[in-house]
Amino acid sequence: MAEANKEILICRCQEVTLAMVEEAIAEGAFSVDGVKKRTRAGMGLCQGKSCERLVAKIIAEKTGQDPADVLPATSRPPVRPVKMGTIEGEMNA
Amino acid sequence: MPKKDADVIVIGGGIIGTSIAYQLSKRGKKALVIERNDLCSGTSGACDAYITPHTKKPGFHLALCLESLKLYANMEKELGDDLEYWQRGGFQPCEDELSFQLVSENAKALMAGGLEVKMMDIDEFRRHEPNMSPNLTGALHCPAACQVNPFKLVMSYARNLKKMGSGIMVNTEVRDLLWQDKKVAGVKTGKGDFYADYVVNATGSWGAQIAAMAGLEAPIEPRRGQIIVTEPTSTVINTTMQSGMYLVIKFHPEKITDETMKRLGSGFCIEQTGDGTILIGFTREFAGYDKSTTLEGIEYIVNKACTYLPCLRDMHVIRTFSGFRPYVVDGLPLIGPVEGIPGFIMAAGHEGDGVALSPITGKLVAEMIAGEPVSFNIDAFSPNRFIKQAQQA
Amino acid sequence: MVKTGVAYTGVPSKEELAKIPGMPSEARMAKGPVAVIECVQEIPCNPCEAACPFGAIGVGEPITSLPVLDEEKCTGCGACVAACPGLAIFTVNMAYSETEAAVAFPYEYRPLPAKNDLVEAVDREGKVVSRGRVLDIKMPKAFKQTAVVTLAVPKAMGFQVRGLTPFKPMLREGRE
Amino acid sequence: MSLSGERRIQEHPILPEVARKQVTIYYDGQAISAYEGEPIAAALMSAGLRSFRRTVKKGEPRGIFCAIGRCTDCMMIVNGKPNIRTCVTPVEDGMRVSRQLGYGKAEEAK
Amino acid sequence: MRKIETDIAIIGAGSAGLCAAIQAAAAGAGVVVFDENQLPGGQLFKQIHKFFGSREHQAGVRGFEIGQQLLEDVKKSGAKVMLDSVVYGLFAENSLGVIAEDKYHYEVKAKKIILAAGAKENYMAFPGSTLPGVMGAGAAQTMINVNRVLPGKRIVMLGSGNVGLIVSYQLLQAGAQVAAVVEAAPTIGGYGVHAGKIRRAGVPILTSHTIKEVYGKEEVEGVVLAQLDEKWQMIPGTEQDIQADTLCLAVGLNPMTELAWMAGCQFTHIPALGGHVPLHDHNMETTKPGIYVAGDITGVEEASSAMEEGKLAGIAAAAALGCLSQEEAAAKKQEVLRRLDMLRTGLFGEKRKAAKEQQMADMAGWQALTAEKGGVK
Repeated sequence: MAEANKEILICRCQEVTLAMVEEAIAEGAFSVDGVKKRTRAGMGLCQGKSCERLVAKIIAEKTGQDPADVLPATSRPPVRPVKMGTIEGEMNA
Repeated sequence: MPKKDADVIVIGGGIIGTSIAYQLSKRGKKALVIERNDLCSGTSGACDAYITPHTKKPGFHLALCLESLKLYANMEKELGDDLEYWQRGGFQPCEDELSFQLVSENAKALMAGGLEVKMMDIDEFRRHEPNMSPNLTGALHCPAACQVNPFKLVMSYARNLKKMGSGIMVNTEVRDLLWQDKKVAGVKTGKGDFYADYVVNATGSWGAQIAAMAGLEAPIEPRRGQIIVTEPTSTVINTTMQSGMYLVIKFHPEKITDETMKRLGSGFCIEQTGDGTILIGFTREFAGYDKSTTLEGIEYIVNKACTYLPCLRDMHVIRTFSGFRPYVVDGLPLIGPVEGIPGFIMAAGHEGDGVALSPITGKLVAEMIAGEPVSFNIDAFSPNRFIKQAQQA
Repeated sequence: MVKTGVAYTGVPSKEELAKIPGMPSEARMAKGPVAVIECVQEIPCNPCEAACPFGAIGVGEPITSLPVLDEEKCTGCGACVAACPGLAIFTVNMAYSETEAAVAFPYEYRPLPAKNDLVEAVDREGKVVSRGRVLDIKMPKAFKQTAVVTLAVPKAMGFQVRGLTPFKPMLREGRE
Repeated sequence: MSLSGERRIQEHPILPEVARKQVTIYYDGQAISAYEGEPIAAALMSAGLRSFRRTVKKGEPRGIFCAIGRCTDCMMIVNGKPNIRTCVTPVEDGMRVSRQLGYGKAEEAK
Repeated sequence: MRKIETDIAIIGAGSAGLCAAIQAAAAGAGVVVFDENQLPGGQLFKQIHKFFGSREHQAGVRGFEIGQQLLEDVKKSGAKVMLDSVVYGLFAENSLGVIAEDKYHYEVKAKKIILAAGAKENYMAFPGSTLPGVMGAGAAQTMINVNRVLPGKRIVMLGSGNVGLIVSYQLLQAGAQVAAVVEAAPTIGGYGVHAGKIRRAGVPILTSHTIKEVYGKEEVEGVVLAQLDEKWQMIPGTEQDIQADTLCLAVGLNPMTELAWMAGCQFTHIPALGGHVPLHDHNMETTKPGIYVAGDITGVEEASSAMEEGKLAGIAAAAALGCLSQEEAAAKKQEVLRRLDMLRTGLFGEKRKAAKEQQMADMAGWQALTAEKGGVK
């Protein structure tokens, strides 16, 4: 969209706006991980499950990369928030 | 000689490489940072944020860290950015009598080395950090310890060095070094050849590969550190902490009975970031360049964390990650020129001290290259110490 | 330019309806109840074929073929109306009475109307086009919660009416 | 004061009735009638409550977004514990639920 | 930490996962299915409309009834289903980290793993997109069909694919008003028959329109729409304000591939399937030997094809363990593939078929490449 509102929230968890994502790309970010490091988009409780694809799309548009080359952020456990007491609880059981 | 692209090429866009390039730029040198991936995407992008002088070896290692601390104190002002730099002090909590005793002995050596530290019993410690478990034995307190956000620092170095006319190329892999008259004169990359008077190897955990291109056998190995991240929360701890067990692991490994601890080389360390998430670590393992996290590692770290900070039991792990620490066998980085390889300068192998030593490493390497008097004697860090050993062997 | 047709509006256009093999001839409609299969897109689906006890609907292979109505075999029984997952089959009886046509359609809202209720009859776009009188509501177990409602509507509306306004209070005969 | 389940679907054309045990939960002290085992978020929504928390930075309201535990927008303080995803946490009788401001309070995390 | 050892671990007890479990267990393999939800069945229990397809695909049966049948079948098959069990990580050597009932921590060692985690909804950002009352269409569907609670009284639906159309219809059935279905494309995305149902109920479908803004103080109070021109740009002056308390987003789904990435599977990018999808062969096996995929994780389709893919993966994994002879497995797979082919025909199916063929071709390309390099490590 031509005159996209720059204040719309791309990352709902970390409250990262379109303007912040675009600024990160302007500063040299060319990957989802790169935008993540610069803006914290995708670092919240949901770990990018809502915003990752939007971020990838913006990167592809702004940098001219093929969307196929804009990979999701590195996937690491846990895929859901996991209570520490539960992981710990039975270690010695 | 082909056209010079910069005065100095710095390979590696991490916390060491960008610091060097920034310090060079300040001295009127044109630097070109060449990074294989993105800025802050290797060790600097997968680490913690502590700057803890009390974990350094008393002696010149500690002295170097204290020099770096001085530079940090003014860094936000100098760079003009918020770096989440806080001097909140640090603790070294102890879980048993043995570590308390070792930490107490070390405290004396640290004080002798010019660092103000204090041993606290568990009650006094818990007055500072009320969420810590009452079952601990006490802690060392170091008021000078601080923390900084490594991403923010690297990005800020990058902005500043670009402002001063230096350059950065990301997504550019160095495939070989270029030579002129038996002197290193540039780099061959996937995006073409680039020439400069000096080439600095600031590639951290990958430092041995670049050194090999220069014919130097650098004993730098990637050592994996796994870290877990919790959900953002309000303040749980006020300082950064590394357990005294690290000292036991380092100096009395024979006294460790826990096989998992031995295998993972893991103590306990923790910090809360500006965003409210808590980073807890970490393991120290040799796993090649395998960056995955392991079930054993995660479980071990969580277990330790809950033992030290019982309130964490109700909190959630939202992510785990691991990074490589550039391990060097004698625990000291390789900084400086290399005998017989003119034009080539090493600045790698900081293991877990990269964040702490970033400003001073940048300053010293820049001084060397700019021909200024080097403000701190770093002979002990010279890469040549390994060349001599190799020759003797 | 107004674009018509199911892809643009969700409502099949006259032209689309004229082309499909599920549409009975006007002559057949005039004779009595018959199925009107308003299935205009090739989607993988054939329960209508299996539902017809008279073998009047053919889909065959591939199952994305449009259902073909054999209007002579069709008795207008309405078994296919409840069976169509797309709710796209109706029965129309243009010979219901001198002045009225009877239209049956699937209905999956509650409450259900009752026999003889007067309701708002709607066309394919949900527009109220006439008053309708409820002739019948069928919902045997085999219909799996899909009711088939039959309305008497003015004859001219037999080809327009395809439903009734859900949730509108129904008028009971005599209390109008 | 108690809140009513005005948004409960009473008569459904397709879905069969299910027998569920009625329990009571408390939203900021107000009693809400709920069904045992249903997600907390559903019980709140049945009473017309949809604004579950306020964000850390901008203080904006948030509520149900994905309803399957992915997005974490619906976090609330449940029985004193913050950051509980209410869309996937089942109701238990007597549960205390409150709106989460920012991170929720650490004291309550103990 | 508790330990479980099994022949086959299946992640996801939805349509694909349950079908995989039934096939593999019937062949004699030891099977454990994990699902993070309190109830099994995945999306099937949210789908209250009658399914398309043929009798072999259980056409005419409502989704939740198919789900009930699957649950009975899985019980009979001997496969174990562990609910409220989050597989939070896939580690080296086919080891899984599982948290069950928020209480127990398991390490699961499986000879074969079938990933059937499904898909998640896409998000879209616009002013007001985070207000309470803006939610995924799937979220609304969960609320009405599983929890029996109306998420709002007057709803605008964004997106006219099958999800948007079906959920609109189900919202009507649950007693809500649907003010409009809004579609950015010039044509309706989903089946005409689904569109027809809601049109007859008086719901307008506005193609070439989008959401300009959602407004409200604490919750959604209204939605501003605008018309789009041929270049997908909003046309000034075409704004219309619609009073509504809820906006549902039905703007597509994307495969839940986290565990496949974690496993180190190779991916390809196929927009028609929802983006990056793991490569797999005709046995549904990925580039990581012993790790299979089935259902929406391999590319977003619908429940009927997910069930067939699940069966395929279950048969193949059981055969790889020696529970089925090659001939038996081949015959069973051929049957499944025939039914899958039937679903991937026609106006809508052809596109999915082409996308799936692309995925297979990319897999073949990868296999050729690794063979050249001396095979898989």
